[in-house]
Amino acid sequence: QNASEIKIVLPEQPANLEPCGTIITNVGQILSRNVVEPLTIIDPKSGQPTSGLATEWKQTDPNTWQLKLREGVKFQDGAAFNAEAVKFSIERMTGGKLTCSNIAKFGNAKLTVTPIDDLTVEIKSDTPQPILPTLLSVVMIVSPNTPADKAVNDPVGTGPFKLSSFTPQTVVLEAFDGYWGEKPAIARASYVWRPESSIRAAMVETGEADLTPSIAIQDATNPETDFAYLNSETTAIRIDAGFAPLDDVRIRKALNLAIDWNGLAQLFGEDVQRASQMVVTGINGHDDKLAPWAFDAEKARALIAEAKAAGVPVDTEIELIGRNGIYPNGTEAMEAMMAMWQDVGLNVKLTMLDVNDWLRYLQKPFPESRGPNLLQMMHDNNKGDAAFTVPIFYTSGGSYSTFNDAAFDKEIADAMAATGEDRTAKFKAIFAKVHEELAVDIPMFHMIGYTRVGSRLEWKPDITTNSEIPLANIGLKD
Amino acid sequence: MTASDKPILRIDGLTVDFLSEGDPVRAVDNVSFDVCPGETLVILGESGSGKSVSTGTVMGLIDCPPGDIVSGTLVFDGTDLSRLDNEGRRELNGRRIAMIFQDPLAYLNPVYTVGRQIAEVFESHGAGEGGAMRGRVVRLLERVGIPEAETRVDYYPHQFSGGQRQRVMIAMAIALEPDILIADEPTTALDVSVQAQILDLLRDLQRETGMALIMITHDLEVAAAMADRIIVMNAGKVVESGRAEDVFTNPRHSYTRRLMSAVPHGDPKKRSRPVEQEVLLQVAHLSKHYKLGSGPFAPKREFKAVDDVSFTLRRGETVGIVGESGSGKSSIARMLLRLNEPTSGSALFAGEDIFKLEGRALNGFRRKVQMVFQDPFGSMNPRMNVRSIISEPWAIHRDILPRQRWNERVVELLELVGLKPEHAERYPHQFSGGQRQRIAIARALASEPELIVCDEAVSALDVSIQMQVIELLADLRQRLGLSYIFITHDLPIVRQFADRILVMQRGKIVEEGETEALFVSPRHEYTRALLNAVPQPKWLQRDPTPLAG
Amino acid sequence: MTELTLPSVKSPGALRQLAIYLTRDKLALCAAVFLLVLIVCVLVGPLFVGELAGKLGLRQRNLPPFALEHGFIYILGADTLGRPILARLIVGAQNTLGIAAAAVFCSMAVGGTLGLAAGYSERWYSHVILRLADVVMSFPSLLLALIVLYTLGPSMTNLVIVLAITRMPIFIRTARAEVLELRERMFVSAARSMGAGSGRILFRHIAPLVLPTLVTIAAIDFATVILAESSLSFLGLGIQPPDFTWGAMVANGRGYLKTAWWIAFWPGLAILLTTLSLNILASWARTVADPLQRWRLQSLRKAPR
Amino acid sequence: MMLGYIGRRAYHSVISVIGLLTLVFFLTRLTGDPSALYLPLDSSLEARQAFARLNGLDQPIYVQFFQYLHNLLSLDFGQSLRQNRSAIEVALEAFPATLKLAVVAMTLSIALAIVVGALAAARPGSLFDRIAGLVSLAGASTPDFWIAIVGILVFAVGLGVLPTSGTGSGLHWIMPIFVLMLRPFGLLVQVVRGTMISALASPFIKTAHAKGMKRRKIIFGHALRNSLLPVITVAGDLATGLINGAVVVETIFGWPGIGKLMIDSIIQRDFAVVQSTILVTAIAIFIVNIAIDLLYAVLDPRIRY
Ligand SMILES: Nc1ncnc2c1ncn2[C@@H]1O[C@H](COP(=O)(O)OP(=O)(O)OP(=O)(O)O)[C@@H](O)[C@H]1O
Ligand SMILES: Nc1ncnc2c1ncn2[C@@H]1O[C@H](COP(=O)(O)OP(=O)(O)OP(=O)(O)O)[C@@H](O)[C@H]1O
Ligand SMILES: [Mg+2]
Ligand SMILES: [Mg+2]
Repeated sequence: QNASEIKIVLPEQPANLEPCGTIITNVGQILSRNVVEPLTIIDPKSGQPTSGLATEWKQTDPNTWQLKLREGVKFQDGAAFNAEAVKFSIERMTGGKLTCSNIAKFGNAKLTVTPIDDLTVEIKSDTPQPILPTLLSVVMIVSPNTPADKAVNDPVGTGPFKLSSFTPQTVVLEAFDGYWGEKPAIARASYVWRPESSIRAAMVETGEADLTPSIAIQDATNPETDFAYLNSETTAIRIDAGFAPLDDVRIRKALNLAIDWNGLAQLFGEDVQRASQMVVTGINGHDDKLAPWAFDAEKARALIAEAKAAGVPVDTEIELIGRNGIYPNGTEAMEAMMAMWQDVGLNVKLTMLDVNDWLRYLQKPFPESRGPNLLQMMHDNNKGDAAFTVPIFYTSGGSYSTFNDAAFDKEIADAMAATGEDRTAKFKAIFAKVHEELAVDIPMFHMIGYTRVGSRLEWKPDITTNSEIPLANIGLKD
Repeated sequence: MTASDKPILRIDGLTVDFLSEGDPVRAVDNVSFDVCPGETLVILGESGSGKSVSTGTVMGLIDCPPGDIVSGTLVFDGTDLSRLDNEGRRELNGRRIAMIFQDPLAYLNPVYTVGRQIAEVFESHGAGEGGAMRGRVVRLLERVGIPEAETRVDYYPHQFSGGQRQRVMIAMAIALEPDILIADEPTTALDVSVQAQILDLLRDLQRETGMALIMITHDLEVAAAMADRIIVMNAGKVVESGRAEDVFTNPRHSYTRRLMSAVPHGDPKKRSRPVEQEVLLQVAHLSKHYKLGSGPFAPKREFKAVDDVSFTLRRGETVGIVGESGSGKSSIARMLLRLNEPTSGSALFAGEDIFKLEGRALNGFRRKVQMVFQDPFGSMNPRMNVRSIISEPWAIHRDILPRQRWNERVVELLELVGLKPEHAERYPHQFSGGQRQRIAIARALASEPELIVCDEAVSALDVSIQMQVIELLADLRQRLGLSYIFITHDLPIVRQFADRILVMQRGKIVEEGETEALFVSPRHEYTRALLNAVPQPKWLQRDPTPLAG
Repeated sequence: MTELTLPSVKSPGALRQLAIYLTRDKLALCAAVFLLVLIVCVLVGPLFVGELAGKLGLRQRNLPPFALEHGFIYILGADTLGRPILARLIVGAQNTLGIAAAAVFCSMAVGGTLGLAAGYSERWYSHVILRLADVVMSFPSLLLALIVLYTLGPSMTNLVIVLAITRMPIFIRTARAEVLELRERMFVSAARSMGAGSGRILFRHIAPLVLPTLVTIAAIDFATVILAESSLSFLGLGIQPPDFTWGAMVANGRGYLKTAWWIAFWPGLAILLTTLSLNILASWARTVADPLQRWRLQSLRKAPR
Repeated sequence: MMLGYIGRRAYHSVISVIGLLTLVFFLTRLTGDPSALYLPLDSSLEARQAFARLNGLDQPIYVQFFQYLHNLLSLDFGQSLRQNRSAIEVALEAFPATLKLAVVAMTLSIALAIVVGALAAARPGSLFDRIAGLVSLAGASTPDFWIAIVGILVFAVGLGVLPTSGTGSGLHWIMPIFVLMLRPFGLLVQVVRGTMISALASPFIKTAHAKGMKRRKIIFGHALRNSLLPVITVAGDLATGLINGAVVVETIFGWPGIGKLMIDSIIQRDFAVVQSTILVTAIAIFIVNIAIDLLYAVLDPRIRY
């Protein structure tokens, strides 16, 4: 094996290599910033957008942004990178002729792209977009020669690597000579996939592979090669506040108090962080000072007793809906939590569902037949702003929301329109209110991912690793 | 022929038990005999007296356990057979000692062509390989009188008639011209003329190669025709032995005397006058064509096994069917029982066409007609003991006998056919050939039918038991008006038992007539050949001229 | 076994006779004893350890086996939530054996019967049965499970139905193959000529000869079904936490084979021993049922020499 | 006659496959709307509706079905939602990997099982018999993923003699084949042993001994041939099981086969791919079954169709 060739084992086969689907983990990890590049790149530490293919940007009015594009960039097929190419890529994404996952980040915003000159574009939207530069980090720029009405498996972008082959066994990327930036240390990378974490770990251990993201905690046994990283995922239980007894805030608080959080944390490894809100540190709007609920079974019992005294039907069966395979040890966690809730006297019953069945409970419209229920879920916001979290969870119309409060909706709309410090403060206030007053969910943990990196490589995972593994950042030892 | 005096096989004090949870069954009790090269030793004896078991031990074919050779020495040409290892035994079997089994269908592998099974004898002893053997196999089949041997080598055992299978067995046994041939009732399924041909063949072989022959038979005429010496067995013991002529002319032991006097001689009193004129069965233009093909992809051709046969049977009457082996007798029987569909023709039973019966009517008919199969072993479920086998008709037709009487009746039937009550708990494989045949007869009688089709029903029985069974059948006919279709090769028996006789050859009825008339003045040439083919005692034979046929 | 294969079953000493045969085959005896113990565990075990099996012990997660400081019940170690594996094995036996036995029995009984019919008859339904078997064979069991889950909802009965249906073709086809040959045997003709109906011929004459093969397959299928069940519960059909089966325990432990092998090992061993015992008993029963082989289990008394 | 039979079977099979496809088409639609699965969790209801419209999922189901049938006529089996290409292409691309594995694993396990089973049957109760029984049963009732992972940990990580997974050299075949063989081997050994014991007690075996045939030839020529019917039937069933996907092996060892594809497509509700994979495997399975039925007639001349 050539020294500058590396092999990466992913947990899953990418179903396709459509650059418009890079927010899907296994597509993004291969394509993002390797084959195709976005206009902006989120800085993992600050959560702020930094220059990508766009070098500068300014907001000309609440609905309009102007971007300056990088000079001297060429697509891997020789086409020139310019304002027209940006227009093409964005229109391809928003055109609705192909299924594009990345567009979801934009909600229902309608974008109009106008080239000003060769390297300047203007992006207008129908609603104010205070964080458009952040959003643009999911816009992957593809060659204008890409079919506009068809999803592709042979993406052509501006990145340091170009796709060499894609078979059911492997994806191979090769360095692109005409890359605008620094020449990466790695010349060739092949990706294979094995779902079993222990096998992936073994492959790096035996030297068959050089890197594998997301191995299970029990396989991360070698401190030399195994790196933990906060992976931007937050686990939680959603409380369906529309049904008694869950419509009573005392019961919702009791649910939070009844869990032996330290004990539960053992399932996810010593590095997990107890969560008090649905976004991780570094995301605009995260409130460091918000203290998570602590374990206090006595208090939980007292709250339940109080609610019972007030006529709340606390004995009603509450369905805890879990999803198989949602995250490692997810089922065990549900079993444990169920046991703990039963311990304080709540009648919780666990049902584990397959993804599609579970989705019916996650997203509106919810099934008619549901009763009081708790839903296991996981939220991943690595896009730097609480705007990707708050509306869908807490507005009346939010697609995950079981909560209905017009006043609160207004508060959220305010925060969404705000910018700068004001925006941060408003989101913090919202998280605080959700946590202390409303208690409509049970945030569990900010999860930790483990990556095993072979001894040849110079690389450390960070919060973005779940969505991209830029090969250009990987160095080779000696 | 020159019989040397030094025995090639000597058996001394052989005792064989069959073990089970209870007391062991002694099948062979201190039996000793020997046979010299070129000599023919005939073993006569009661059915179940241990003939097959004692000869089986010579080949090492008794499973031990549950068989148990308690004592005895078997010396073949100087080697002690009981000391031989597998390889030594293998060397002898088939090449120097060969055996013709009593029950040819069960003893042929159903999934290989007969040609291949015969060729294996050669292959096993390095006498030749596969394809080259074909010619030799065909010649062997021709020698034992299989017609169209060239094509028939490629057929499977189930495509042969009973007698043909027996001849295949014989061909297999004589393939390597063994030093000693053990023939366990080799001619029971053969008509007299083929039988004569086979006996000649065996004699020729003896003359040419000095083969010693141990022959087990119930047919006293055959015994007389072949034997140099005779031993008589009864209940596991040798009760008499001596030169053939002496034993025949001057039997000493009471069993032997009984045997000799039981020879049927067309005693007409066993024959019935049909009490009624009512026609029970009317067969018209019955034909059966078998589709033949050696492999699944080979082209098919037709073979006319039964060709336009018509006859009638009146209530209380017995029709005997005799004829060439392979002439379609069993095929007729099977069609009459609706086991094979006829190619064409009709058969009216009590006015109704058998071939059109369905459902209930068919069941009713089957209750009234029973069959004793030519191959009794195969016709019994190996997982059922004799009690279940015999009581099965009552389980099927609930009105025949109330359940509480079943056990009693089973014992009764067993005794009627000369078996013991304790046999009821045994399974078919634990019996001798003749005993199985009697179980089959008992089963046929159990359902109290109106017509019994007996396909070689008494061929494996020794003469005394044969008489007992025939008398039983005759008695039933007399008392209950039973009718019989009696297929046999044993001419004295049909002469004694049948009212009318059909003679078959190549699928056709060539002659039909009242028994006595037919025996006295046969018209068809084939019938005459049959009647003349009765073998002569050996001690009267001047020179063995080929028999007419 | 039917009345015909073991004719003595009706007589009072029949059970004793079977017991005697059992003592003659030491391995079969061990197997029977093991299964008996298992059945006792299933019946009374949950009364004693039912509580413990569900009791969380997050601080003794993945406790290794043979450490006694937490009490005897932890002798086999603890699982990922620190629950004693021994207690869980005992409690899990009930669901495991219940589901597997029901599914295997149903598929054998129904599949066997359909196979007998398909092999014996040449009527249209024989073809229909066979083509249905082909269709079931080609139909992914996972898909079937999902469909049942979505249309009928999860339940034990549905789980058994899904498992039974997916395992059925092997019984149909095997039974049929045997019948194809057996029906050409003479004793079948003989029975027919006596007026025996198809039912009697099939169940009294042919079935006893087909059954041993089916039982052999069923005994091994037991393990297959236990493991298949665990993969179906992943879809949400069938046993759901906090209920569990051995198969689910094995599946839970698969991620820990390197670090905590005992989590998957003990339930795996339990499945193995159960299947092994069933097979040994099946082969013993085969010997008992076959008159030609039964002597192997009899004490043969030789005559004095 | 034989050709006629094949023709009839082919005709019936085509009808069955069409029935199967219809069944699959409608039943898969009962397992829920796929749109939610294809879009990010936080996408809007409108986005999901747009997705449904784009992929024709908003049409009434019978319209979709007629569209499907219509497309079938022009050999268009639909587009994979997940993979952006023709579904049949996806299925056909995955099939050879599975087929190769299945053929090698089945051939080896049949051959090995016949030898081991026959030798065990030759001396029932002997040491060899007992050991062969235990080993084969242990293999058949151990969870395959357990064996696979432990095998990797031992041979690849511990000893370093085999690659962990993947395809390529001959060494890559060893572990997958071994894991795949366990169950077929175990089951077949038991079936061979059982039927051989009965066959060896047949009278024609005595004839073979009387002919002086070699023991080996008697066992493998005469007894085996007479007990092959159930053996090839069970082998056929196991083979179809493998054709339907050696899921565990494909997943763990990274063989891009049809089993994994099928499971993924089912879970992802990629209907066109589900239908296409089922079509491909069903054709293979029907062919296997026809071949086996023909083999019956070749093996046993008494069986005629
Ligand atoms: N496997 C067995 N188990 C128990 N008893 C058996 C077994 N085989 C044979 N016998 C008994 O041994 C005795 C001798 O049988 P054998 O077959 O030698 O008789 P035979 O003289 O050949 O009779 P036949 O003329 O009827 O063929 C018979 O009483 C039979 O019932
Ligand atoms: N299944 C079959 N397939 C082909 N040919 C057959 C089949 N059964 C019988 N035959 C042939 O049909 C002819 C008649 O057979 P059948 O059994 O009726 O003769 P048989 O008169 O009973 O002879 P035997 O006295 O030898 O028993 C024989 O030549 C035989 O080879
Ligand atoms: Mg005999
Ligand atoms: Mg005949």
